[in-house]
Amino acid sequence: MELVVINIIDGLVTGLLLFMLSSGLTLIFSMMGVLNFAHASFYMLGAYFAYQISSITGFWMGLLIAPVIVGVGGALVERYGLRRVHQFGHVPELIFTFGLALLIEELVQFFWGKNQMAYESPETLQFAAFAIGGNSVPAYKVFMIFISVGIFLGLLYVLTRTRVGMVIQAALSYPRTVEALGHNVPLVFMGVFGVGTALAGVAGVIAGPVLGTFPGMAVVLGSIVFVTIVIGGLGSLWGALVASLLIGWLTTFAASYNVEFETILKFFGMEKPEIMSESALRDIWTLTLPQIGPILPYILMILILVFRPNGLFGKRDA
Amino acid sequence: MQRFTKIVAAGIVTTSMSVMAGFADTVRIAFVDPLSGPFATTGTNGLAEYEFAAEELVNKKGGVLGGKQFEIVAFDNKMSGKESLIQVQVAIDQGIKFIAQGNSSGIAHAITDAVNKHNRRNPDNRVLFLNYSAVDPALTNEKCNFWHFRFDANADIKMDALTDVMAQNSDLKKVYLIGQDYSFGKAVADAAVRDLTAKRPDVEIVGNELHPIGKVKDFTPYARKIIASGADAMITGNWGADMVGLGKAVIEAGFTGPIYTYYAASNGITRTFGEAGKGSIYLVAEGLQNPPVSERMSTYVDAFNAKYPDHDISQARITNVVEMLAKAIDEAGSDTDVVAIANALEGMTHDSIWGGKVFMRPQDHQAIQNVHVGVHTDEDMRHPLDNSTFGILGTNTVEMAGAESETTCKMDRP
Amino acid sequence: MNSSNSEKASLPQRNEFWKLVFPWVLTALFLLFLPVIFASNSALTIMNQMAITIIFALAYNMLLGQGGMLSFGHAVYMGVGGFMCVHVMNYVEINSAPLSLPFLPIFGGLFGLGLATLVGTFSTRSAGTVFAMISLGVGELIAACSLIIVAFFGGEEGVSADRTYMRPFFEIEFFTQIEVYYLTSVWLLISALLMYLFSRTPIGRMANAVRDNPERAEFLGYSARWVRYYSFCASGFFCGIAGALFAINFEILTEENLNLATSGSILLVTFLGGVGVFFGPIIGAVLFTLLQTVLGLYTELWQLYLGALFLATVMFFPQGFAGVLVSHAPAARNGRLGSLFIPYVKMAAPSAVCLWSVAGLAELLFHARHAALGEEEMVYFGINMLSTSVIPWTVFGGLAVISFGICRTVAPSVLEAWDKAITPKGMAQ
Amino acid sequence: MSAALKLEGLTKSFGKTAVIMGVDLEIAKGERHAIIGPNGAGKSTLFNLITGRFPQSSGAVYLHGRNLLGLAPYQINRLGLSRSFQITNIFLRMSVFENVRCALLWSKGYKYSFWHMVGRARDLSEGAEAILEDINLIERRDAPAGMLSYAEQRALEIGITIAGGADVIMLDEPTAGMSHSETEYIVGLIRKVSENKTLVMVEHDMGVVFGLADRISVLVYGEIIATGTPEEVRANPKVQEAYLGTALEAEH
Repeated sequence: MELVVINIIDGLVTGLLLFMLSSGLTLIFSMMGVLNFAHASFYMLGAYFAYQISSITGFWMGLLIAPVIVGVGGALVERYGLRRVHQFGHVPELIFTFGLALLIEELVQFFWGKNQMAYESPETLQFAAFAIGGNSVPAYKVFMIFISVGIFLGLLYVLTRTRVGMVIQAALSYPRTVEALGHNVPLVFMGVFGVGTALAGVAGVIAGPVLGTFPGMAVVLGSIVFVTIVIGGLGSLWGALVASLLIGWLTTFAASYNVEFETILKFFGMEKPEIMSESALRDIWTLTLPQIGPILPYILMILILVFRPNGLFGKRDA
Repeated sequence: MQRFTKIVAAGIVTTSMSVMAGFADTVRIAFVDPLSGPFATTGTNGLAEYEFAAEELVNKKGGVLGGKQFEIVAFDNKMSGKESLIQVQVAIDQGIKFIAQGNSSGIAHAITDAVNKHNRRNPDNRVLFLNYSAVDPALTNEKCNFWHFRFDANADIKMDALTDVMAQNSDLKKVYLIGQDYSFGKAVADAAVRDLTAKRPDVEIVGNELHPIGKVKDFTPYARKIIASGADAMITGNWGADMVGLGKAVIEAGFTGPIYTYYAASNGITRTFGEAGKGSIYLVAEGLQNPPVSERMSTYVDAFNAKYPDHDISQARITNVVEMLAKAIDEAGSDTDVVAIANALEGMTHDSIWGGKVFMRPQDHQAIQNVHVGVHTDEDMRHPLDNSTFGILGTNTVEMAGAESETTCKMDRP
Repeated sequence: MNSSNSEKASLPQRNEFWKLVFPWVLTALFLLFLPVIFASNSALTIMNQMAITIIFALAYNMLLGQGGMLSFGHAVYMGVGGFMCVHVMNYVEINSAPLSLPFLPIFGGLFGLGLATLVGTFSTRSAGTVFAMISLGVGELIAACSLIIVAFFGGEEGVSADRTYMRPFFEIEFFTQIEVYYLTSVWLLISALLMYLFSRTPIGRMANAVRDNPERAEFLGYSARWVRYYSFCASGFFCGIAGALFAINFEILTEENLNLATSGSILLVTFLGGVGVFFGPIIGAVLFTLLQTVLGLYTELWQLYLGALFLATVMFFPQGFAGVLVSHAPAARNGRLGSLFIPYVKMAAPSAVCLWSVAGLAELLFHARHAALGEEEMVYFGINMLSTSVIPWTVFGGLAVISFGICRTVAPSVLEAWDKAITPKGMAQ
Repeated sequence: MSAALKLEGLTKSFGKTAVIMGVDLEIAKGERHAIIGPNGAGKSTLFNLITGRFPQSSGAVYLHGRNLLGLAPYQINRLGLSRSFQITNIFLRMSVFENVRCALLWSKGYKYSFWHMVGRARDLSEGAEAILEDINLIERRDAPAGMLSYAEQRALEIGITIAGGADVIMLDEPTAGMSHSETEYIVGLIRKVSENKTLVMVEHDMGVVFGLADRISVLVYGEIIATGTPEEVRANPKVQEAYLGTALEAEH
């Protein structure tokens, strides 16, 4: 029972972190129709910038400044890269972001090398907030939850209570109409791209100390962010939230319970082979849930796409 | 036709394939390891160690065969089996006779297989495979061959040494095993179960699991499980980001017992663990630098760190590879007759710079040497790692570990 | 009915026929004599690698270029075909079954086809993002399975076999690289020809139609889904052949043959070469393999350069290298190709200097940051320099700025020459 | 005489909005039938229902007596019904010739063949040439369809529609957005290609409608308020009131 509670908390942290990435990605997609493959790379940049800044001025300045730099960088990429490629169609656009992801990874290695960076959570938060059954929850994780929820509320406020938010909201469902209404769509695009990447940057800043700041951090998270927004439904903010939490809990729980496939197979009345080493299915028999945990989201995504191509909450066809 | 071929080839062949082919006055060793991509850290580190060892231990002492210098030629295998085979082919084409590789047992399997096939198909152009780091026991057991030499202690030997040390800890009640889901991770887990049940039947193995390699973003759920299991020690063969992630998550979740590892040092790992890992991370390896065994060793390490401040001597056995190869070449009196060199290497006993002796066991080409267990700390640190104040301090030593270990190797000799 | 038609039409079509056959004969001769120039084993290995990449890229382009389907997990079809072939080789070795090596690619193709027929049933329902995401998911899934299902995929170390234990083929046992080279070349030629012909069949034409406008195709009697499905299966077949050739060449397959990095790089290769033209992927494959294996020998930064090259291609030449070549066709028709030569040289010289010096700056910076302490010396294009000294920095920086300036001043005249060249003669003012 | 196309109580709603509210219509073989009505009357929706682009909410469509319920557009096409689109819908990146040839493939029995070479099939080349001849685009044979002028694209659209040899042809506003001379060209074309075929068209241009159609249906707010010969429709007071009066006024 204690393990369940602690897993719920851990899954929440993972899910919210994922949401910070997927919310930006889904905003960008709804506005511009671009699946931004480089999104996780901006997350990585956030972590590295924050590391660099924090090594001079401490963690908190990094938290403030790094996302801004990332956001400005993102806006510039939109202005001078993506907008140019946009005229060639969607596939080149997608491929552009794909190439950008590669380039950013290489640039990060160019400047910071290939080692993991010693990016640490702030001293003031390096204590255990509370413990459940011997398992302690670091204060930093509690802080992560607060930050993510705060950002979510802020985003919600901007989207539903401000004029800019209304325009973006409208563009989620009717991108063409918004353009026809005479809004400066290129500027909105640039802004949304900037804000979206800045959100990814924030995620990087606060996740860097926990999940590690290393050149592979974007790749590790990259495709799972896509999976999240596809499951949630492209262009749906609520979908992104639900899917993020779902995946957060799914992977957390899958990793922490050693359910063996042997029990499942036996439940279905299958006989365990006498000599394991000669059975072609030996690997299935010895499989455990944590082993397949990381691929569960992909299985979920394929199932959803086959049976409900619009995702859980999506209105628009992917 | 043949002649025409050669004439044209000489004229037109692009630089890449011919430019480096002409140095006959050096003994060249192809270093085939990742120099780019996510695993490049270990690769570049190993390259620095090779270059330094060749320079300091051979070239400055007059080389081999009365003056031939050692030259390390780097090939980037991008941590890819396919690229490794291509680079090995390029190296062989350039007339290189010695292939050194270490990162990833998977690639070592590919190379040992390829070298074996190459030597069988091209008896007049054979090469040797100097495996300095890949520790899957299979390489010196069922997959062994005459051309492969392993200079690191294999996973079984290391586990044997590690469990010898663990067995002395009477507080030990419950142990958790966790590793990466591939041949090496499985080898570690199997060895741990085997050795622990033999040496300490009273110790309960409360968990034995494998996680996907390089795919786990967050190790917290694993850490929760480990703590919930009530384990008071854990063993892992994880390396790279998987090591850092697991270690940090476990310590952060409140685990206080010892964490026994194979690769939790250098390449940023030591610096990342820092204060948090002090006294709880243990490491099993050959050639620890603390406490120093000799002035010669300390001088060597200091000189290396002065030259390569971003690198550490994380794979001490590289000096043994270089020195033993030099000896074998001198003994064989040739730097091209690899059968003679291999015969010289077989059964060779060598005084390692890291103290103790290294014996190349003829039955399976497995180096037998002292294996140490050390702890991550900043106390008594003569040679810290990662430009931090932390490093590994030896606590126990198993002399000539695994000398009696069994092997299933049936070696075909030329 | 078709054969009688073509017989009747044979006379006027004879010219057409030779126009079609000539390039292939030329290619065959080229492949036949290539080892005369590049005779070393490593050159042969690299050329084999190229041939495999070409087949894979062409097969990939059957989807991307001709069918409009963007796949992020296409490596699995090649990989699974290859894995099966390794198992076939081992089976032949153990049971001494009557099969010789040159026929192995047929098996690879069939296994690739088999997997594609399975996956295609649910992935080809729609193109666009749904297809892309399903391909990503299936790719991840199979790649992950390769580490879990050790019995088939061999885990991280993969599975290996020995090609020389197959039945000898006219006494050839494929001990040497050159034999393997010719085997690979023959299959390259066969596969490329078949894929080219495929693009000329009704289904191949309709793949184009569905790519451009799936809805219209539906109102012409064709189910867009089935058209996609058949293209997908055909692509899987040729990927399987590439996988089999990989198995023959390297005698080992690992997880790396299935993972996303491989899938991603084939996308780069194909796009770099140009998706719009049949031979585009060939250029991409040759270029990419050279960059990867040769550039990798010279600089640690090869991936950085590759990434930059790729991004520049997408931004400035979205049609890829082949697209650039093809865009010269109007100029050639106008007989003005020659008039472009001088402007191109004028442009190429400063651009080359500019790239050279920018790369020099990158190498300097990289050396200064990451080289061993005290090791200040570095070599760039045979020039020794100190990365700590100011001189190389100023020289490279200065050259970069100056050459960039020249590029900018020359650019308008090049554009003008271009416009003139592609305008038909009669219409020139 | 059996009807070529028959609609029975056809309805369609998007959410709560009913767009087509029970349409019954019979179109005889060989008839040229026009559907007219004010903007937003549901003419295009009706077209999309008949051709299977949208599923109907209730009712039925019969093609030569066969119920089309649940059939996909390509299946309906194979039964002999072909349509054009209001917004030009051709293969822009392919050549004009290719466009027409693709439209011929199914009807010439090539199906999903991967063993025929289209370049060597004379029935395809000749068939395509003949259609290009018909639609006056033989000169532009090798031009990419995207480079054609608007009128040429509309002509190509009609060419693609008729190429398959369907006996029921549905044209959605074939002359929309055309100049007077262009309209004449298209009307002539339609007259030529629809000989011995059943033609159903939606059209705004009353000149075209009254010049071409044998019978006319007037669709207003999702219901057919009148069907008959041009004269009958012209004389129908309901039509006068609801639609024609204003439209005719606007025309003159």
